[in-house]
Amino acid sequence: TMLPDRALHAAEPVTIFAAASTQQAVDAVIGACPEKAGVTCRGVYAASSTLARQIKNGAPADIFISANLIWMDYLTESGAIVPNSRQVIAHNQLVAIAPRARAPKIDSVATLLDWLAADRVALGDPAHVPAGIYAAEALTSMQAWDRLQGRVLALPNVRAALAVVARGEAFAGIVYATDAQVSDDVIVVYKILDSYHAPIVYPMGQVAGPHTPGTEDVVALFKGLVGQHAFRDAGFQVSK
Amino acid sequence: MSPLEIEALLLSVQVALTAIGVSLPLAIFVAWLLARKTFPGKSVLDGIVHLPLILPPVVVGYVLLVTLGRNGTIGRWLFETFDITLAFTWKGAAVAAAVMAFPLMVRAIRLSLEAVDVGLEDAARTLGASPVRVFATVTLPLASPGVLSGAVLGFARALGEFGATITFVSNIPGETRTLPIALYTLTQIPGGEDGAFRLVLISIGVAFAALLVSEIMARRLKVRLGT
Amino acid sequence: MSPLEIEALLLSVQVALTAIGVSLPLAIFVAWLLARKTFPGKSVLDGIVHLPLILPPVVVGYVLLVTLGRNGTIGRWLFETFDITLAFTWKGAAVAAAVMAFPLMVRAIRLSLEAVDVGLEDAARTLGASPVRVFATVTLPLASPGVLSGAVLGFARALGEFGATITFVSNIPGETRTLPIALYTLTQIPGGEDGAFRLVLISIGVAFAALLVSEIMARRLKVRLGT
Amino acid sequence: MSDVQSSALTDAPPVLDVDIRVQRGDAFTLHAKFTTDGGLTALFGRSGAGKTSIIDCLAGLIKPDHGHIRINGESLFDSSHGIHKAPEKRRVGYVFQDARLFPHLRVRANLIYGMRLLAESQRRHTLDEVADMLGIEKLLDRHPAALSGGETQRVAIGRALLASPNLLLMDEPLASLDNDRKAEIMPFIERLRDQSGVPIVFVSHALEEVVRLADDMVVLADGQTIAVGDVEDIMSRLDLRPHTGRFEAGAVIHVWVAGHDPLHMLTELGFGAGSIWVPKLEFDRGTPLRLRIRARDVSLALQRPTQSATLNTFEGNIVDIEHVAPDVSPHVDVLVNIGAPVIARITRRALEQLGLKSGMKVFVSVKTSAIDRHSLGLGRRRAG
Amino acid sequence: MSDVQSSALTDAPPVLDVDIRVQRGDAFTLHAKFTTDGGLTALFGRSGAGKTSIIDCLAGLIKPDHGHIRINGESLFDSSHGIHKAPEKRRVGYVFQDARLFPHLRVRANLIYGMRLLAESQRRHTLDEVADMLGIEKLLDRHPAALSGGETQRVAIGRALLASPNLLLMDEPLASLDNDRKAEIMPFIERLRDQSGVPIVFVSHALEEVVRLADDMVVLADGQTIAVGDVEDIMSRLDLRPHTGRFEAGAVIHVWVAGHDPLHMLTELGFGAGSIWVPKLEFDRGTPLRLRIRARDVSLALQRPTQSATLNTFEGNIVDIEHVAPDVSPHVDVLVNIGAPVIARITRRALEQLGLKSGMKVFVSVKTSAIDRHSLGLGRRRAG
Ligand SMILES: Nc1ncnc2c1ncn2[C@@H]1O[C@H](COP(=O)(O)OP(=O)(O)OP(=O)(O)O)[C@@H](O)[C@H]1O
Ligand SMILES: Nc1ncnc2c1ncn2[C@@H]1O[C@H](COP(=O)(O)OP(=O)(O)OP(=O)(O)O)[C@@H](O)[C@H]1O
Ligand SMILES: [Mg+2]
Ligand SMILES: [Mg+2]
Repeated sequence: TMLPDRALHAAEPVTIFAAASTQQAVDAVIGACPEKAGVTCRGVYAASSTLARQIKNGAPADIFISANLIWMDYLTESGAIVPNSRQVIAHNQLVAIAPRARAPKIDSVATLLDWLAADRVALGDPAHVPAGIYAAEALTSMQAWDRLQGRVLALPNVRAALAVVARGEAFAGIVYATDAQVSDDVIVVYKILDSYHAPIVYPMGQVAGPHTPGTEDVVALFKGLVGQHAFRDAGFQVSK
Repeated sequence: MSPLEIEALLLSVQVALTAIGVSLPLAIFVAWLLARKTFPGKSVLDGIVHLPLILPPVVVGYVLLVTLGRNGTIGRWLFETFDITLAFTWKGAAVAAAVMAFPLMVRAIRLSLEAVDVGLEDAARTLGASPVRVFATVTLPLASPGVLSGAVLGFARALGEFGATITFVSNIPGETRTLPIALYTLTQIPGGEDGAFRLVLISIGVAFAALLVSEIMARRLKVRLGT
Repeated sequence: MSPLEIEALLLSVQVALTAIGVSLPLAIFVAWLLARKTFPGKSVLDGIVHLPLILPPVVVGYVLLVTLGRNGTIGRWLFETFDITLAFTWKGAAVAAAVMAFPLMVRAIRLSLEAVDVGLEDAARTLGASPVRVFATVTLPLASPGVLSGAVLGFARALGEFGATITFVSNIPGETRTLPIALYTLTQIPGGEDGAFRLVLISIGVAFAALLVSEIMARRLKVRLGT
Repeated sequence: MSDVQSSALTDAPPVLDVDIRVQRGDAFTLHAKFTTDGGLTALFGRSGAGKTSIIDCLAGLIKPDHGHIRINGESLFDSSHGIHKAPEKRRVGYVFQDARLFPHLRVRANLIYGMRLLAESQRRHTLDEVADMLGIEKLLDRHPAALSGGETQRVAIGRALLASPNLLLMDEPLASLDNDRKAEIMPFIERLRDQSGVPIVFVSHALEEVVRLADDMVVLADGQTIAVGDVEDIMSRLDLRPHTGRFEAGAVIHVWVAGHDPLHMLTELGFGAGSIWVPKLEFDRGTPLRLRIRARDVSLALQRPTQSATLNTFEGNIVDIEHVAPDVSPHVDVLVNIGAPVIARITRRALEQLGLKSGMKVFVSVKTSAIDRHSLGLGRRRAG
Repeated sequence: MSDVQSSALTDAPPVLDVDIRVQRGDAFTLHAKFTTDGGLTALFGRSGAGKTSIIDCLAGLIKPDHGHIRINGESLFDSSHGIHKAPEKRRVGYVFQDARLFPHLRVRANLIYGMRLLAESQRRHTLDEVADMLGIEKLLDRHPAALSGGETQRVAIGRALLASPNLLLMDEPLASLDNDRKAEIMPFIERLRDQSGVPIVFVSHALEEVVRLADDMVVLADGQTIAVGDVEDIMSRLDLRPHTGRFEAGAVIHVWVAGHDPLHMLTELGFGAGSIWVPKLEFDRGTPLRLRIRARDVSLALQRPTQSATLNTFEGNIVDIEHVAPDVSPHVDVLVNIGAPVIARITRRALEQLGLKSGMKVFVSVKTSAIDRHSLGLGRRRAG
C-alpha cells in the first residue's frame, strides 16, 4: 500500500514491527542502530497477526519480523512486503517444561508421552498460536495428539502457557526454548527434535512503499553479525 | 449456524448469565455499602471494586489464575472443601466474567441507590420496618431501574469478556470457548475473517436480544414504579 | 519511577482524559436520546452503543483499524479534510479508549437522566426556559452525579484499555504505549515481571487517585445539589 | 365573567376563554368551560375535583383532548386548529401545589430563574421587593432542602411572580402558610390583581381567601364545571350551597368608602340605602369595595336594639326565608333587603318565637368586629 | 399538661415528656420543652418556627443534640444515657407534611405497609374502615402519581393510622383538604384521641382545628417554646395574642350537655351559671365539652335585648377591658364574667358610647349560629 506521506517524516526512527517473542533480541539490535547504522530505531511488539494486519492497513513500519511464515506470506501476497527482502533470521526449538518443583526425568519420547498424558498440558493455542501449532504437529508425528488433545490447555500465547506451568496449574507444557529461559520456576525436561515438525523460523522482511531513510542499513544489521549475536543471546538458533 | 457456533453461543450465554446471577447480590450489597455507609477503608473498597476495570484483563486473568487456580490459596481451599475447580472450567469463565463486570454493576446500582429519597426510607422506618426490610421493600424497588441497568451492562460485559477469561480458563472447546474467544481465535489466522464476521453477527444478535428484553423489563418496571 | 514508566503513565492519563473529554458530550446526548425520546431505530442505537462491550476488544480494534486507519474510508477522509491521523497515534488510542468506554458512560448518564423528576422540568418550562435551557440548567445538573459516575467509570475503563488499543494503534513507544501496553510488553521479555509488577502498582495508584478525586467531586456535588 | 354566549355580544374577546375536555386515567374526565374578563378567578371544588388538572392545561403541561384555551383571543391551545403552544412560550407563572423548587439551586437562584430569562424592560418586580414581601430575605443562600414547608411555598410564589407572567396560576399557594403570613401575602396578590392587569387563576379550599381575592369563581365537582360567575352571584346562589359550603354562607354586597373616623379607627362604607362601619381601611373616599357579610354574623330583632355595642343596625324587610337543611340543621337563612341583600342565619326556635314572615320589617345588626380584612375585596375595575 | 416541675409532683410520669435542643444549619436552634398527659397536643407557630423539626425528633428521624424524649417514662431519646431508639422501634405513626407515599406501591399497598408488620392482635383499624372514612376506596388500585394533592394527603393519613401507632404525629394533615373533607376527618381524629388513648402531636396553622382537636398546645416562635398549656389557658392569655392570632381571639369554656330540644334541633350546654343553646349535638346528657366562643361573635348591651333572634343572652360583670392594639385596631376586648369568662370584642366608639367600665353589669349575647362544630371539642378525660 502506498503511503504518500512517509517521506515527510525524515527525522523519524526506523520502525521495526516484531513478534513479541523476539523482543529481547530485537531490542539488542535496536540498541546498536545509532552506532552501527547511523540511524535511530524503535521496536513495536505485538502478536505477529496483529502486526501483520496493521502493516496491511498502513502502519508506519519499515521492517517486519514475524514469528512464523504464515503472516509473512500473508503480507507478501498482499504486496506489503518487498518480496526479495525476506530472509529467515532465526530459528527456535520446542521444549517440554515442568514446574521446577515437580520435574520428572525424561529420556525418551515414550517417557515424554506418558508424562504428558498424566496431567494437563499447557500449549499455545494450536488454533492460531505458532508454538501451539508446532507442538500439535510434533505430537501428531509422535502419534500422541489424539490421545493428548483432551488434556491440552490451549492458551492465547506462549507466555501464558509458560505462566500456567510456572504456577503449577499444569505440570507439563510445550513452549519455545527461548520462552523456557524466561522463567526460573520452570525447567526444561526434554528438547523436542526439529524432525517432528516443520522448522520454526523467524522471517524478516522490508515493508513495501516509501520508507524511512536508513532502513536498508538496519535490515543489513539484522542480517549481519549484530543480529546473529543478539538472537543467539536470546536463546534462538541462528542459521547461515 | 454451525454446531461449533451454536456451542460457543450457548456457552457464552450460560457463562454470562451465571456470572451476573451469582455476582448481582454481592454487587447490590457493595453498592449499598458505598452509597449509604461510611466506614474506614471505604475508599479502598471502592478502589478494589474498580481494579478489574483499570488493569488489563490479562493481568486480572493472571491474578485469578494465581489465586483461584488449583495451586492458588483460594483455589486449593475451594477444591479441597467443596470439590470445586474453577481454573480451565466454564465456572471459571463465569468467575472471570463476573469479576470484569462487577465494577460496572456496582456503579450503576450505587448511582440508583444514591438517588433514592431518604425521606421515603424514613417514612418506612416510622411505619415499623427494620433497616433490612426498608432496603428490601423501599430502597431496592426504587433503585430497581439501576439494578436492571447494571445487570444489563454487566451481562453485555460478561458476554464480551475475553482477556481475563482466556488467561484464566484457556480456550477449551465446549468448556471455555465462548463467543469472544472463538472470535479471537479466528482473527489470529489469515483468512479467518469470514468466520469471524459470522461470529460478530451472532454476538450482535445476542446483545440485541438481551437489550430488547431489558428494555421491556425496564418499561414494565416504570409502569410498576408508577412514573 | 523510571522515565519509561513516567512516559507510559503520562501518556495513559493523557489518552484517558482526552477520550473521556471528547466523548462525554456525545455520551450525554445519546443518553438523553435514549432516556427521553422515542424514535424509530431507538433500539438499534441502543444496540450499537453497547457493541463495544459485547465484542472482544480485539475485534473492535480491528474494526477501528479498517475504518479509521489511513486506508479506511473515514480515516482517509479525516486525513484529507482535517489532516488528522488517528491510526498509530495517541489520538487513535484515545479514540479506541473512548469507544470502549462509551457504553459505560451512556448507561450511567441515562440512568441519572431517567431519574430526574419531570415535574421540575415542567416547572422550568413554565418559567420560560426552552427545552435546551431546561436541559442545561435543570436536567443536566440534577443528573450530574450520573455524569460524574459515568465519567469515572469511563476513565477507569479507558485507563485499562488494552485489546482495542494495541490492535488499532499498535505498541509504539512514546506514542501509543500506554500503561497496559507497556505492561504487556514487559511480560514478553525475560525478567520483565518486576517491571510489570511496578506498572500494575502504578496503574492501581492512578486509579485510586482518580477515584479519590471523583469522590471529592461527588461530595461537592451533593452539597451543591443540597442533599 | 360571563357565559360564552354572552361574551360573544361584546366586541373584545374574553381575557381568558377556556373550554376543554381531558381524560385522566380511566376514571376521571374533566370538562372545564368558563371565560373571565381578567382579574382573579378562583377554582373551587373538593379534593380530586380537577382543579390542578385545569391549571396544568392552562400552563401547557397537560394537553387537553378537545377544546380551546385563549388569552385575549390568542389561542394557547385549540384542538380544531392543532394549536398547542409550548409551556415556555405561554409566559404563565405557575405556583405548584407541591412547590417544585429546583433542589440544586439556592433560594436566590430559584427565585431569579425565570426573571433572568426576561429583558430588563419586561421585569415587573425586583428580587429584593419580592423577597421582602414574602419574608424570605434570610433564606436566599439556603438550599431548598433546608427550608420548612411554608418557607418552600413562599419561595415558590416568589419564583413565579419574578417571572413577570402574563397569566398567573396559583395552586393552593397559601394552604401551608400561617394566618399572619397569609395576611401579609394576600394584599400583594390583591395589588397584582388590581394593578398589574395580569389575569390570575387561583385554586383554594378556603372560602375567605376566595371571597377576598377572587372576582370570578368556577365551581367544580367531579371534573364538571358546576357554576361560573361573579363571586357575589355564586355565593348568594342557594343551590350552590352544597358546593360552596354551608357554614360559611353569606352575602357579598358592593360598597364604597364613604368616610373615615380616624379617632375611633373606623371607616364608613356606603351602600344602597345606608352605611356600615368597619375597622379603618386605607382606601380613599369613593373607592369601591366588596364586603362579605357572613350569615352567622348577622342578628335580627323586631325592635331597634338600644344601648348595644353594635354600631351597625339597619331596618329592612324580609325577602325570603330558607331552611338551611331541615333534617340536620336548626337554622334558617333569612334574606333581608336593607337596600342591599343580606342573609341572617337564625335558629328555627327564634324564627318561631319572633313569628318572622316574608315581608315583615326587621332590624338587622352586624358587628363591626365580625368584619375583618378577610371579608373585604377591592371592587373590580368594571364594578368601580 | 404541666411544666416539668409540676409533673414531678405527681406519681405517674407524664405521657409525653420532651426537652430537647437541636441545631439545624447555622441559623436555627430549636429548644422544645413540654410535657403532656396524653390526648392531642397541638404544635402551633409560624412557618419556620420549628414544628416539623420537633416532630422529626419525636419520630427519631432527627437526633437531638441534648435532652430527652420520654413516653410514659420510657426514654426514646436521652442524651445523658446515650439512648436513641431507632424510628422503627418507636411505633409512631407519622403523617408527613409532604405525604411521602411510596411511589412504587399502589395506594392499597401503601396503606397496609405498616399494618402488615403488626400481629393481627395489635391492629386497631381495618383497611376498609379507614379507606371508607377517608373516602379513598376508589383509589386503592392507583399509583400515588395519579392522585390529586388532597387524595395524596388522605392516603398518607390512612397509612399512619393503619400502623396502629402508640404515638401519632401529624404535620399539617388537613392543610390541603377542603372544608367538607376536613369536617369528615376531624371527628375521626377526635375519636382516636378520646377512645384509643394514643397520644397525638398535631401541627396546624388553623386555630379552629387546634381549638377543636387539641387538649394541650405548645406555642413556638423561632425555635423557642413560648408557651405550653391547656388550649383554654393559652387562648385566654392576652400576652400570647401576637402568637395565637389577633382576629381569632376568644375564650374557651368548659360546658356539659344539659339537655336537647329535638324539635328545634338544639342542644343546651350548661356551664357555671347558666346554659347556652347550640345546634344539636349527638352527645349524651352530661358529656363534658369544650366550647370556644370567639370574641367577635359576642355582643354587649346595657339592657337585656328583647324580641331578638338571639337565644343566648347572659347577664355578667365586666372584669377587664383591654385595648387590642391601640395603634392599628378600633377594637377593645372586654372580659366579662358570666359564671365563666367570655371575651367580647367591640369598637372603642361603642365602649365610649355605652360608657363601659370594669365591674359594670352588662348583657352578653352569643348567636347560636356563630357556634359551629369547629368550635366544639370533646372535653378531655381528666376534665370529665
Ligand atoms: N436541613 C436544614 N438545615 C438548616 N436549616 C434547616 C434545615 N431544615 C430546616 N431548617 C430551618 O429550621 C427552621 C425550622 O424548620 P421546620 O421545618 O421545623 O419549620 P416548621 O415550623 O415546620 O415550618 P412550616 O410551618 O413552614 O412547615 C426553619 O427556619 C428552616 O429554615
Ligand atoms: N395521572 C393520573 N392518572 C389518573 N388519574 C389522575 C391522574 N392525575 C390525577 N388524576 C385524578 O384526576 C382527578 C383530578 O385531579 P386533580 O389533581 O386535578 O384534583 P384537584 O382538584 O387538584 O384536587 P386537590 O384539591 O386534592 O389537589 C383526581 O380524581 C385524581 O385522582
Ligand atoms: Mg390539586
Ligand atoms: Mg413544617
